[in-house]
Amino acid sequence: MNPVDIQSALHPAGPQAAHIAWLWWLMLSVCAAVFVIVLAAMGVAVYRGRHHTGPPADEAAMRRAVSLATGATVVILIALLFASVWTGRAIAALGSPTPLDVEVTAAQWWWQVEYAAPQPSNRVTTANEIHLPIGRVVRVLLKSTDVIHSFWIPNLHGKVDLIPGRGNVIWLRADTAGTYRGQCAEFCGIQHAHMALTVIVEPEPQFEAWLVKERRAAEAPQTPEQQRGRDLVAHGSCALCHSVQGDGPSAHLGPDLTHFASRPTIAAGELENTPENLAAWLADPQRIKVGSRMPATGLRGDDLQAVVAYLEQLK
Amino acid sequence: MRRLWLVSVAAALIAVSCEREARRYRDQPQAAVPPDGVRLTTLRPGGGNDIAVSREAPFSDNAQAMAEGKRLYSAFNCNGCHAMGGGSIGPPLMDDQWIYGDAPDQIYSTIVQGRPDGMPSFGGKIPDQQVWELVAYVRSMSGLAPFDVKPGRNDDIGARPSEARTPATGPRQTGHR
Amino acid sequence: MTPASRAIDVATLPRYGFGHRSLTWWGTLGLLAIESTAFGLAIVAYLYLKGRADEWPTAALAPRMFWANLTTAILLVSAVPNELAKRAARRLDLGRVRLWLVVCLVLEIAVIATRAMEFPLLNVRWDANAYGSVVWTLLGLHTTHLITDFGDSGVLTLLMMSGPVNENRFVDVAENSLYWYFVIASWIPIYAVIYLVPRFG
Amino acid sequence: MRGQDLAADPRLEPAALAREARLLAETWAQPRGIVGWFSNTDHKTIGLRFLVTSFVFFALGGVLAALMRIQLARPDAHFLWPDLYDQIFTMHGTTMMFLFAVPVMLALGIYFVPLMIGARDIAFPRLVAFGYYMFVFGGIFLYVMFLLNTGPDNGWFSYVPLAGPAFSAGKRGDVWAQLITFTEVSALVVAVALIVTIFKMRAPGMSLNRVPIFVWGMLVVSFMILFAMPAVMLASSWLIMDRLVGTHVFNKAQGGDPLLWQHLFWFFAHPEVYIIFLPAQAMMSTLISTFSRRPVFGYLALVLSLSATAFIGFGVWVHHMFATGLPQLGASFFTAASLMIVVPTGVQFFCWIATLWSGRPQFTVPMLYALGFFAVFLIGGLTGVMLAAVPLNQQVHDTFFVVAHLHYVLIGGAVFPLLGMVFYWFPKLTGRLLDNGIGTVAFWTLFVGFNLTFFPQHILGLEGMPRRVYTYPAAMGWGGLNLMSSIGAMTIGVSMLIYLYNVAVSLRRGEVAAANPWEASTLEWATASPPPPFNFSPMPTVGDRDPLWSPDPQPVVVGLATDKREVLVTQLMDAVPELARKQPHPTIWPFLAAVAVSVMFVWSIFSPWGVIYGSIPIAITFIGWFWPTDGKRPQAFEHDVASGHVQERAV
Repeated sequence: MNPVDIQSALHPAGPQAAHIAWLWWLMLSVCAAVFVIVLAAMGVAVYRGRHHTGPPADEAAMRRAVSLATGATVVILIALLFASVWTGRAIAALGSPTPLDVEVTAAQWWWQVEYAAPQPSNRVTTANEIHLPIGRVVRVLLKSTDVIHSFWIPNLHGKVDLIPGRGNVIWLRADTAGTYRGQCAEFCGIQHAHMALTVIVEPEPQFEAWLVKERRAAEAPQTPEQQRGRDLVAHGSCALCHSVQGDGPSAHLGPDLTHFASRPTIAAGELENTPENLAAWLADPQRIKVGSRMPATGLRGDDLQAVVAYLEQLK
Repeated sequence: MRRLWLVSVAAALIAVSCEREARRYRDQPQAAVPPDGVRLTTLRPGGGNDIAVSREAPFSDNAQAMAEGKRLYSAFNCNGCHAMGGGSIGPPLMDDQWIYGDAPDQIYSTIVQGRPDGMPSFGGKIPDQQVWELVAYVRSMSGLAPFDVKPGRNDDIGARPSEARTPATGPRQTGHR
Repeated sequence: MTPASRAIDVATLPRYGFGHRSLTWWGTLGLLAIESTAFGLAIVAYLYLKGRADEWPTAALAPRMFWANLTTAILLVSAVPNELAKRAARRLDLGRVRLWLVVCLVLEIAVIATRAMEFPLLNVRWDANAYGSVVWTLLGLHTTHLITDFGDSGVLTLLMMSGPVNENRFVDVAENSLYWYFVIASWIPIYAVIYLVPRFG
Repeated sequence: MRGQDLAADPRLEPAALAREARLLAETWAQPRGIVGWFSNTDHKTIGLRFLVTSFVFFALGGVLAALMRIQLARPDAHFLWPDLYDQIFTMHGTTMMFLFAVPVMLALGIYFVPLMIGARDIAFPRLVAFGYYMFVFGGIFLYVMFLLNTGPDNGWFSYVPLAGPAFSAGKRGDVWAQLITFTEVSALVVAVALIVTIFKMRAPGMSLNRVPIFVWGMLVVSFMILFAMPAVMLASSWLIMDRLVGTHVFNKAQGGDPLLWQHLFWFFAHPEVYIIFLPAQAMMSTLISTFSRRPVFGYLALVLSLSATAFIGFGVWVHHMFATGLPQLGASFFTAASLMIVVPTGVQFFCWIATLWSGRPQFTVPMLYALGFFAVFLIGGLTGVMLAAVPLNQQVHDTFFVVAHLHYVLIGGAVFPLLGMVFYWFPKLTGRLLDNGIGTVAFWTLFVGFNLTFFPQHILGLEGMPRRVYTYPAAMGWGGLNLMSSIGAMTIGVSMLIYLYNVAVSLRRGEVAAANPWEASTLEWATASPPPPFNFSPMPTVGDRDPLWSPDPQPVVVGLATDKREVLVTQLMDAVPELARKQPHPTIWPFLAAVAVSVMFVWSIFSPWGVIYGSIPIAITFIGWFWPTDGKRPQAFEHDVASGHVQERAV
């Protein structure tokens, strides 16, 4: 898909975005028509005024014309109102007794995504990526731990705010497989520009497979270097904020790292997830994403390499 | 003469408020203590400031860092022992009693090296910048920070008036009680 | 516009006037419109927060009413000398104006005193929770009006004693009384919100 | 309106009139010197200062915008770092809304309303001067703090909790909140002065149905200010209290609510848009009528439209909050209300077209701006219709689509007519005409640059670019349109420089203007350009809506004192003379009072005690302000009352 279109309201990948796009094209055509007509009227009026000779215009006739135009305006507005309300209903109509429940929690400046499950052990927690099965209705619970953010995946639906102290809900359905991009749409502080969310829409089987993989504990380190990395993560400064299911640390201030390596991006969409980028990020996060909550770890040389090696095998 | 006076006032104003408002995300004081040095210190009787001696605190007048320190104070569960500063298992931090000194570097060492009877050593755990942010915040709890820099109330169940509204305490004795 | 051929002579018009004839009267109305809006919005905010709260008053006893009732009583009584001062002013009766202004001042001092006693009886601190904050705001807003009008009347009284005096001073007295009426009137809904809503609302 | 004959009244002899003018010039003269400069209370002087000052802030806001456009011209740019970018976009919005758009409209009101209604002065000149100084001090305060790296950085809307104590360290949030208080105090006092002036000081015969449309616009807007601005003052005071003394109004954990802020803010901020836009609409009616050489078509309809817009404007604030997850039904109501606003606006468009149709349109520079308004504002209005629809709003809300929309509305809807009106009134303000050629060039550069800047932003918004981002990844493919937009922004800058050059040149070498260079119809053109300190001598009276176009001569007013500053007070409805009032003389107290209030405001963001101690100098200055200098000793006065001659008459 053309990069421009992975975050576009005009390239719907789900029913709601499609309804809204339809409303957009309707309104655009109506408004364009109105624009042309009014400007034409103005042009004609000026021309007529400048070149007209003979008796002055008939005020009564003009009064009739103005009332007529006003009437037309009202009619058009009522039509558009109905179109808008109808679209609203169509969007709200999407629902399901057995939706897939996803809980999205926004924090400055990243997204935590949790997939609900009957037994707690099966809950899946990831960050800055959201996987959606094609054609399945999803109910997304929206929460915020600090300030107001806004959850927006243009290709799927409009935006809904995540407001501290108030839970919001948004219903989604993705119909076209592909990778899309969501982004925080409410100004939320210094790194508002770098708070993106990768949306992966895939067929049900792939999605289920992904869930199963995500439920597993973290991959055990293989090489001695990865071993060392594991120890550094488990006993170094990482452990104060991050968690790695299994034998790793379990703090929840920052993103869960259990399956870090399988994620497309680092730092909420700012960097592609490659070993080089990861090394750069760990070495000096504040150079890459100034103001982010990730502090300078002080990791250098071999330590840095070891941590990168460990994290990059957490498939 | 009068112009000179004006200029100096302006300069002072600029200095003060610029420092208060600066967003120092990239200050990275070099790690104060080697990791192994840390583990030793917990075994030693308290008081030793010999490792991180006489370094000025990077954030003592910086509102942003102090607020960040406040966030970390509860994020790292300092209030588990020190409560909201009132103290429970650990000593209170709001009062003007400082067992191991109230100088920034002394508090820094206390956090990094740990102290006998329960204060763990966070050296190598908490990155240096965050330690200094904690230092700045801890000092603000007992009024050891400029009134216009101290953090305001949290967006949570505020257990007590915010640091900004606790008056500066009088001359405080440092060292052993 | 062609050169003027006729004239309207205004030399014989009066040089001052009360009520809707006076510019400052209209100015005062504008001020009252602004302040009524502020009071109204503060009350709406109070009810909005109340609507969202599970417990109201939140974590506090309803305010005790003794001093508030006294305040209300004195405010209502003060309407009498206020009205008399206004009428005396319209008659340009300097003696009476002085008398009733002084009476008003005394009552205003009394109200400010009882108001001071009210705050502790709110049973909540402004920094306890949103309920405390909004209640203190409402009472504080009205108290500000008490104090400003007290200063206003005080200066006016002084002027009537020392001079310089002319007709417009009496217009000022009349408009000051209008403002005090607003202080009284605005107190009724605020009293109801602060003291009655937590009990019966 | 009856009056006695010229013959019967020697005061209308040319010689007598000349003498009267001479005496009035002495009586109404303003004090000189530095102290005199700060004591000046002439509504024309204050209005002019207001105008110039707000244009200075317009320039500053423009520079900030240019900086942002440089940063956004390329993806992943590092021209500004985010902390500074946030301060800049906040400063830009705050400056344009609070230090330019509203003050500039009020400035023109202060200067021209008394002239257009044939009054000698504004109702409360000292109050207006006070309002001006509050506005200046507020602006200076904001920019000094910005230079001290304490510029607000939470957006011009300062949403909590981001702007609250927990997430906005330091004093930046307080600076924003207190600037609001400064500017609102200023706007409120000016609004009161304008309302009273329009109600009670109109020339004899100017009944409400003869009031010029622009004056109607200022009246409606002043009322909107009265009822809209208290909301934001309350909200910003609560924000400061939350930050400084630990109240919990917006703290969700203690029963407060972040959305309460949004309700209070938008209850003010949506009407704010109309406070800026309605005077511009009134300007349109004035320009189109003047340059179509006929009375504006549908006077009553236009006045009713202005008022209707004002009323509905208070019922649509929630359409800024559609994304906060409101119940469907409530949202639909606000959609309907927002669409309803289109009707009165449409009516005005149709009346203007009718005026052009039946008039003799002339392509003067002001007329160009008026016609430009048609094209540009129409787009803004139509995208406004789109934004009123909840589903579409949820897609484009807080994207560059909205940035485009609001600039089409505010620049197209307000700045275009404003620049036209300044061009139109320049001779009255300065006594010299602006240059037509340069003016035409300036207009077309602005027209092209403006559309080049903001049209692409519609597309950017639909392609998913959010607002208030300091940069964007190259991979998103937004670079091209952003670059185009930045180039356009520079073009706008150039057009502004050309306009400024025109002003600079014309001030010195411009064609000297007669009293009524455009042959316009309203009273401000009945007096000299620039007007004398007493505005009119003799005072005019009015027989219909376009007095200067009316064939039959109107009587004039005689009998106002020439030895003191007397103005005529007339009845509210049909402007029958009621009494003559002595206006207060110039004084420095309003300036001192503004200083005292400013000290208190600034002090109180650092310590609540600032409110207490800061009030003392305020009280002193206000007593000094209102302490009368005219009158007798009480005994003497009582003696007069006893002996029955109390009413001092004009000599």
